[in-house]
Amino acid sequence: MLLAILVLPLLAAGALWSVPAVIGDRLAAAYGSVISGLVLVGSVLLWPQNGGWFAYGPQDEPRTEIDVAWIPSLGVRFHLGVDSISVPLIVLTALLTFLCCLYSLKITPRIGRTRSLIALLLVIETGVIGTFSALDLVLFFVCFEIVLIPMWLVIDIWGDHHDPAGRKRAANTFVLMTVFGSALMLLGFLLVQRVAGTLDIVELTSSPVRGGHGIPLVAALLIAVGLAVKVPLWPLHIWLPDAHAKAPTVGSVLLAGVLLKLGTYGMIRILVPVLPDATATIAPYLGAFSTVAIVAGSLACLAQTDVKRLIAYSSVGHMGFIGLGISTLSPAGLRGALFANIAHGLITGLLFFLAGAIKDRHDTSDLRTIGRALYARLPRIAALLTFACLASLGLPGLAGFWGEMLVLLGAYHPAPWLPRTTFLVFMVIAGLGTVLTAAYFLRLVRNLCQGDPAENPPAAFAVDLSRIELVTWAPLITLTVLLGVWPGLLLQQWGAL
Amino acid sequence: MIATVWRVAGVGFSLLILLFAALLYGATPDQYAFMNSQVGDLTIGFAVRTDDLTVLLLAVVGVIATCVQVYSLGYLHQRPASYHALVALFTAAMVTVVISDSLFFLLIGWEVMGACSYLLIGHYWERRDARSGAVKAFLMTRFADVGFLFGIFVLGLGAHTFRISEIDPARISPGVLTTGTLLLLVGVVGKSAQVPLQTWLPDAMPGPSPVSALIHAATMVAAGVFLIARLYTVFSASETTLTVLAIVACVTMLFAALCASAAIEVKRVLAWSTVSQLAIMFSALSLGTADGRHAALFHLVTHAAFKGLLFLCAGVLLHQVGSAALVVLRRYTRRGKSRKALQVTFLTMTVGLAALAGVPGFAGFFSKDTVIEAAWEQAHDGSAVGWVVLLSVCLTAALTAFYCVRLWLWTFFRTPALAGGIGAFEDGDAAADLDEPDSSKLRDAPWVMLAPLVLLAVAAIALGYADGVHLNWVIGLISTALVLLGALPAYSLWRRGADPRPLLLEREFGADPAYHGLVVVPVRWLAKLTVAGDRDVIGAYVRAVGRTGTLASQGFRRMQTGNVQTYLTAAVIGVVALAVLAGVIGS
Amino acid sequence: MTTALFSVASVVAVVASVVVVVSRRIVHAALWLVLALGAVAGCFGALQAEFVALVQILVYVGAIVVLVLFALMLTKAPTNPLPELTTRRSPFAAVVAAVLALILGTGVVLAFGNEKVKPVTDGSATTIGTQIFKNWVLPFEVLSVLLLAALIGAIALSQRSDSAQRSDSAQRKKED
Amino acid sequence: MPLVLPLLLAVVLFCIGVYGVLARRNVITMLMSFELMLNAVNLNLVAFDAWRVDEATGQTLAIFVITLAAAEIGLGLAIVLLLFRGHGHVDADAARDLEEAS
Amino acid sequence: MTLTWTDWQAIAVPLVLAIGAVAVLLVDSFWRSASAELRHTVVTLLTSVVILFGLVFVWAHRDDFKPAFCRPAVEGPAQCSLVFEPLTAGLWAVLLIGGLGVVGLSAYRLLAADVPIGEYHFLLLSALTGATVLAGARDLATLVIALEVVSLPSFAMVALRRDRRGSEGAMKAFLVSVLSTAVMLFGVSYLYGVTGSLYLSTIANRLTGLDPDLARVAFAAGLFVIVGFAFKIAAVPFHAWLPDTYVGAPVEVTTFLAVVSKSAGVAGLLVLVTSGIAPDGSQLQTVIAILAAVTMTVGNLAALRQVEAVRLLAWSSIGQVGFLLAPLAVDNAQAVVGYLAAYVVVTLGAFGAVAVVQRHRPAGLLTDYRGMVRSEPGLAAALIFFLVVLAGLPPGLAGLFTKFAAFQAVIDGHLGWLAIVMAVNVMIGLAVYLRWIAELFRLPADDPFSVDIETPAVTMISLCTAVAAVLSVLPSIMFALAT
Repeated sequence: MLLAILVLPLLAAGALWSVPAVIGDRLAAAYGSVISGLVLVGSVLLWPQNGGWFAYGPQDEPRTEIDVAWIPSLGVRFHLGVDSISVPLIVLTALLTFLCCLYSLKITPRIGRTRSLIALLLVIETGVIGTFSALDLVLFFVCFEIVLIPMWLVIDIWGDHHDPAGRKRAANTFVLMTVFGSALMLLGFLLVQRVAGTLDIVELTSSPVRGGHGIPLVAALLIAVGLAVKVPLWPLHIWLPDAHAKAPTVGSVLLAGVLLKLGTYGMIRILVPVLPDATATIAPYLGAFSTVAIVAGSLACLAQTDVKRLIAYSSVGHMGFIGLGISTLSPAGLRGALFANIAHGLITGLLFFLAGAIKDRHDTSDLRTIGRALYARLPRIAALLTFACLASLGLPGLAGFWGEMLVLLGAYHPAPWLPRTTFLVFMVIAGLGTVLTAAYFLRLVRNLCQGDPAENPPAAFAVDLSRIELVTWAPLITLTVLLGVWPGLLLQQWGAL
Repeated sequence: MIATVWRVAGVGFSLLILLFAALLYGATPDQYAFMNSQVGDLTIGFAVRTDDLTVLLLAVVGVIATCVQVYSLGYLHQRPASYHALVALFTAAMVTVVISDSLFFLLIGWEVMGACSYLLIGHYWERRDARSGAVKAFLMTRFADVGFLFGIFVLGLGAHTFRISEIDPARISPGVLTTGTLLLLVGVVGKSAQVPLQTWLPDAMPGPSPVSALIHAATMVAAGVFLIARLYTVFSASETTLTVLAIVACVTMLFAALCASAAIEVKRVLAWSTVSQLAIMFSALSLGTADGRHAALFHLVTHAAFKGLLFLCAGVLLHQVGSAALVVLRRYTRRGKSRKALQVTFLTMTVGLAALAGVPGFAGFFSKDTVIEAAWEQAHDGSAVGWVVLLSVCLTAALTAFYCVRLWLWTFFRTPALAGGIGAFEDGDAAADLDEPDSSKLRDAPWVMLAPLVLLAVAAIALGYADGVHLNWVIGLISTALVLLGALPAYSLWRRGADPRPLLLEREFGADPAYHGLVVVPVRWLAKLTVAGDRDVIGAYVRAVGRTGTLASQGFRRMQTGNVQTYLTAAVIGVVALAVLAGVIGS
Repeated sequence: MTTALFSVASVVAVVASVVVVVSRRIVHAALWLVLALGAVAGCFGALQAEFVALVQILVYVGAIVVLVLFALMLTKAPTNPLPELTTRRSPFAAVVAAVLALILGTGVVLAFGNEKVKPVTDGSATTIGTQIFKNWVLPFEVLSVLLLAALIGAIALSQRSDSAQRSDSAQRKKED
Repeated sequence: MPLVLPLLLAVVLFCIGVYGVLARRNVITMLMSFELMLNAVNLNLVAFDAWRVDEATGQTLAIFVITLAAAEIGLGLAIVLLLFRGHGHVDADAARDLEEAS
Repeated sequence: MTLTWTDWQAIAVPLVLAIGAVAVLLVDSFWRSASAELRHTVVTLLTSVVILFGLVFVWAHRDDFKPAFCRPAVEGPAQCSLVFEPLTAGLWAVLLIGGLGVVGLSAYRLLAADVPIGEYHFLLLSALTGATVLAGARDLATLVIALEVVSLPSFAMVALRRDRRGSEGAMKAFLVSVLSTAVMLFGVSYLYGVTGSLYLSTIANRLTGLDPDLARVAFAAGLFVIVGFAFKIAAVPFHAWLPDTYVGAPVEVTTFLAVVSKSAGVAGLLVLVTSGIAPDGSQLQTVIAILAAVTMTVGNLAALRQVEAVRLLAWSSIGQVGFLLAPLAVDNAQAVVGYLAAYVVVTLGAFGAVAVVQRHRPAGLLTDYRGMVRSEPGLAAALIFFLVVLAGLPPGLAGLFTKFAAFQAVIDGHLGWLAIVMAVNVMIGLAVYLRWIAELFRLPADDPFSVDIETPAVTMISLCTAVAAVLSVLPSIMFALAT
């Protein structure tokens, strides 16, 4: 099943490219929807039958689907498998891709060429699912990189049509920074291999590389920096606002909803279990940078004038929470990070959909140009935006809360070998960060949705929520509420983390 | 259509709450946990419970919510669907807080209330003051809730459970207990708008009046009192927390009462009075005795009735007159016009103000006396807290009487000293009073609005006797004297047409500008700094790398002169350099 | 005796080579090259490598220098002195060469300063022929490929291509 | 005879050759300088051979080098003639058609 | 010494190549009656057959170990001039595949019209002969002469169009090459002086345990020899001739230089290093590492702003050489050969695509490729694939894994700083290729490139794509070449 959902989109993308361009954009989107829908079904079938199966230790094996030698001379294996950490993320990926394809049925970037866009989305899906299911460090690296070129194309071709130079720069910065980071990560992997003699994650997890200094520390640092670029952690986040702001709607959704998770997933999957001692050494610094990210991201949001950039910066803050959760190395913190991963994917995906919808209607994402009083002009979209903002600022009862809460709980009670006082300081600062988060989202709502309708004439052709938008966004809204009121849905999966 | 559905649903939901309260009345206390999940060695999940406190609060919430929903049918014509839905959600959130037995479940209700209050205060989002008031309300309570969340962590981890019924103060180390309760107290202070987080509540007044009634009478602000009552065993186990609570409460009640005395808008007066009255409840709770808790809850219930009533009355004024500012209302007082036109409103508001002021016979009188009595007993036992509470409650009682009478007189009665009356609220515009407003269309509100008023007015009287009258006559006399002490100056000032408002009070002790200068401005600066830093520091590095690459590229291109002998020279130099370099690196 | 002979030859060789690289007349340089190569052949002789010396004279002086002279004529090199026969970088080049010489010379003196050579006669054609055909067959064979390839390459380059001829004639016509 | 004598001569010849290659503009004179360098190599080989007193390996290689030089100069002159045909001169310094456009 | 059967077997491939070269020349010269097309076809076929024979031979004997031209040594193992072993087989396979690819690219209608066909193929086969001998050579004399056999015909080929640009390019390459030969020979002479032998194995034996003064000379000698090779493979700072020559030569010859000539140089250097001329931890390894670092950085940086396709490929091939040198510095033959294999295949493909475009748009600017994804999707897809392999990013897994192997080798060789430099260069390299890829996707201002592509080009490019794709899916093939 796993292999099927990996290969299916890839083959489908190939097929889509090989057919001549005569097939219409609608048909291509429908085709993409069907394929990604199948993948979604498949990924849901991966969902564990009974909870609490997870291999962070030697006691349980992850559900391995495939394990064959790939390049024996380099010690690389083609080893795929899933466990409760990866399955929710895979489902999230499949869901968001499906929704993006569905969205493309009606709403596509102005540049056109939807056929290629759909194909690229499918390739991205393969890469991301591959990363989430890779159990070999090199395979992880490979899948990690698969995503880059398609995403680069998506930003470079379908990006903001007002600013060709800007979107090119954004795409290049994105891809180059990530590649540099992942090259460093690869170095870290190789150091791990030199010490441990294997690249297999399962083996490495059951017999981790001990020692918090010397080569393990260097390896951990390299891996952490590589993943931090992807996360992205302050101060390596500089690629993110541009990339998100310039990307087309579906690109932003996937970028924020899925791609950012690769970094945090890598930390949880590789850094923490494989290099436990070295990770403990760097954890306070990771936590510090994450905390700075939370505050800096929120502060930057407060001064943004572009709605997509604002949401992008908000991702910096949210990913900071996830980083902080990981750095606590505690059960609560790690679970919080995992939960926040999913929640952020749903909520920020929704936010970018909404921002895209607003941008499409006004042909700009600049707050001042869009004007205010969206409540009057686009009441439904504005209401959904408010909802998404509330969810994103971590309102209890919605999905965003539990991740942040568990992260803070983890910071209150970090792993015993970490300096507790430091993490208490992080917790307090992060807590204040949540207030700042609320502040900028309220500012967004205030500047965008509220205001005197008389002074803000409605844009021409501005139609409120269309049917396709409702259909694509409904699952995200539903899941946001569902996970908000029933966090156990996910938390129960991570039995013995 | 949708609006109608939500209207019906709103009213129905409130009635449902009442029904539940009725059903649960007298039932044995019970708890039920659900949807739990294990996180490490902690259990995170939900739980509900029923006990007397739940039933009491459910009843209060149910009644007030029903009144508000019904009242809103007549009051609100703008965007009713979202309004009714949000009020229902608001109520539901309060119900969640009330029935919850899990700290996290409670937190959900607690913060959803914050969000709903934000949305409802910003209901008239066209208005600037509504927008900023809403944001302010949310952010201040959010800030406090961070403390609340940390308090949950401290207490929960200290007690190894997040179930309220399982938290046993005896098993928590004192330090943790104090820290936890103090942090929880931060949340309570924020939610109930106590000093120093008081400024959001008066600014929340641009919201629709029924919402104000809901917030002030039954939901949001009362949640703080409820929470301490719910966790009373825990709070009373920590001496420090109680002392802090007492200090906060005493400062707040005086502070707010003073502010109320200088406010020139009906709703703002009422808002400050709420703060003050809540502080009285907190002061009762801070005594740490069962009597104190009882007194606080009693006051909570009566306060719910008369404060809900007062806000709904203010709503009528707003609805029928168009404004609740004293200067506007003044114009309708000629020949008792407003009294006659708004007869029911006048009467019920009189009842409400009397109850608030603690006029003997009205509910507020009894409940306040219970508080004083509890404080007295405590003070009698030699507790300093008791004395402080006693004194400040007494002082507050007098102040309350003062601003109630002031409000009543200035709203409904024409001052004998006419010119001074004008000058009291509107400087120098003598013609304003002569400009007779068109009061011919002024008539009382429709029955859907009046019925809740009457109901609540009855309650504002009757609830005083619901607890069984066991009045300490001494205290009763003293408090009556205090009421008089407060009422007489107000009357005398009114007679003279003077309304002295010290600048300090009118500016509400300058808390708002101070917060603005201390928090908002620096944060804005920091935000600008961050963006500039991103652009000019971090971004500059990235750009510099790119630029360096380009420059280097151009440089290498420049070196490619096409002259083969340059190449050869470079190569030979390279040989020499390599020899030297390898020697250096190798050794 | 051999030392003296060698010294004389080497002095001649150095002087002649210096003239080769500084002379302003290209043809003179070529002729000085003959002298330098001859002197080196003398050095070989002094080192008892007679076969190498002979081959040196035959191949270099007899063939290569003649080739060079032909090339000079074909490229219409003037026989009068030219002011710009060296580049402007020549002082720099001299410094580079001097530094290189210094480094290498020091290294050589340090390494082989105390060694003596006692030349014995093993440089006869027989010895070398035996060597080549006994031990160095492969390089010898490859060398033959090299010579052939160089030859064919030189011929191929010297031929005029059809299109070049055509364009040349066209150009000439235009000039007329 | 001290070994350094031929070795130093070789060094000097080699460096004179290097100077010639770097400083002379005419390609043919550059080729002449190359010949000087190769002669330096041969001197080294023969000297080391004499010092080592082995089976004339060095001299054999010297013969090879001479042949190699012949092959090189042959092809080189062909290229020079071609250059002359195209450019009208044999100035290494001035053949700069292929420089990178800036 | 007499030639044994083993000797013949070991040199069978070079021998056949040499004979084939002569045969090709004869056929072309003495069959003047046939039309040019026919002669071209026959010559191409003949050349291909010869090379294919070599490939088959290598495949059949891939696991053999055949020392040839040996003589017993005074100490240590026998001294041999040429050894056929798995490493040799791997290198030969790479070289022959490269040669075959160039032949395919030069097939009828692609080669510039004024290049003499017979001589061209003769020179090509001669150079291949030299390259194969070079990869198997185990003594310095053979090594140096074989290297010349690779170089001189290549320069002749550069000038074979006999025009202004070609001659200038050839002149530059030639001058640099001659200087490098002189330098290398100077080094060889010292190596001989210090160790008294020309056989690599003996030299490696005697190099250990020299006294410091001699060791210094030996270091200089080794440095000179390595520098000689560095000239040939255009490692910075000995690279400057390369862009000019690449641009001056016909595209097919440029391909030959980039594929065969360069691989031969790398093979020679690899032979030197694996034979122990630069023992572990010696300063010579540091020299190679420095060369690698400088080469990849300068190559990639300079490629960053190029506007011509060939020049970009030229600079990027310098960058790739840096990556090749990195595992070479730590004596990891497997990584080098694997890298070389992937490099050869995709370079062939990329130059093939460039040849097609250049034929119709002689300027060869990157902007000429604008909009090709739309107008020539097949060619564009192939080109993108090649570039991505060169950049080392998925889907070009062949490039990714060879880079990975290089990283692994460097890390295992404890050269952390070099690994970091390589990581930086992966980024710069990607920036280089992305510029080109972006052009392919950009919507054209005027008419986009669209032609009927010549059949041999289609065949060649499809073959390269197929091979690169196979190598991407099963990268172990590449790494099996040298084990």
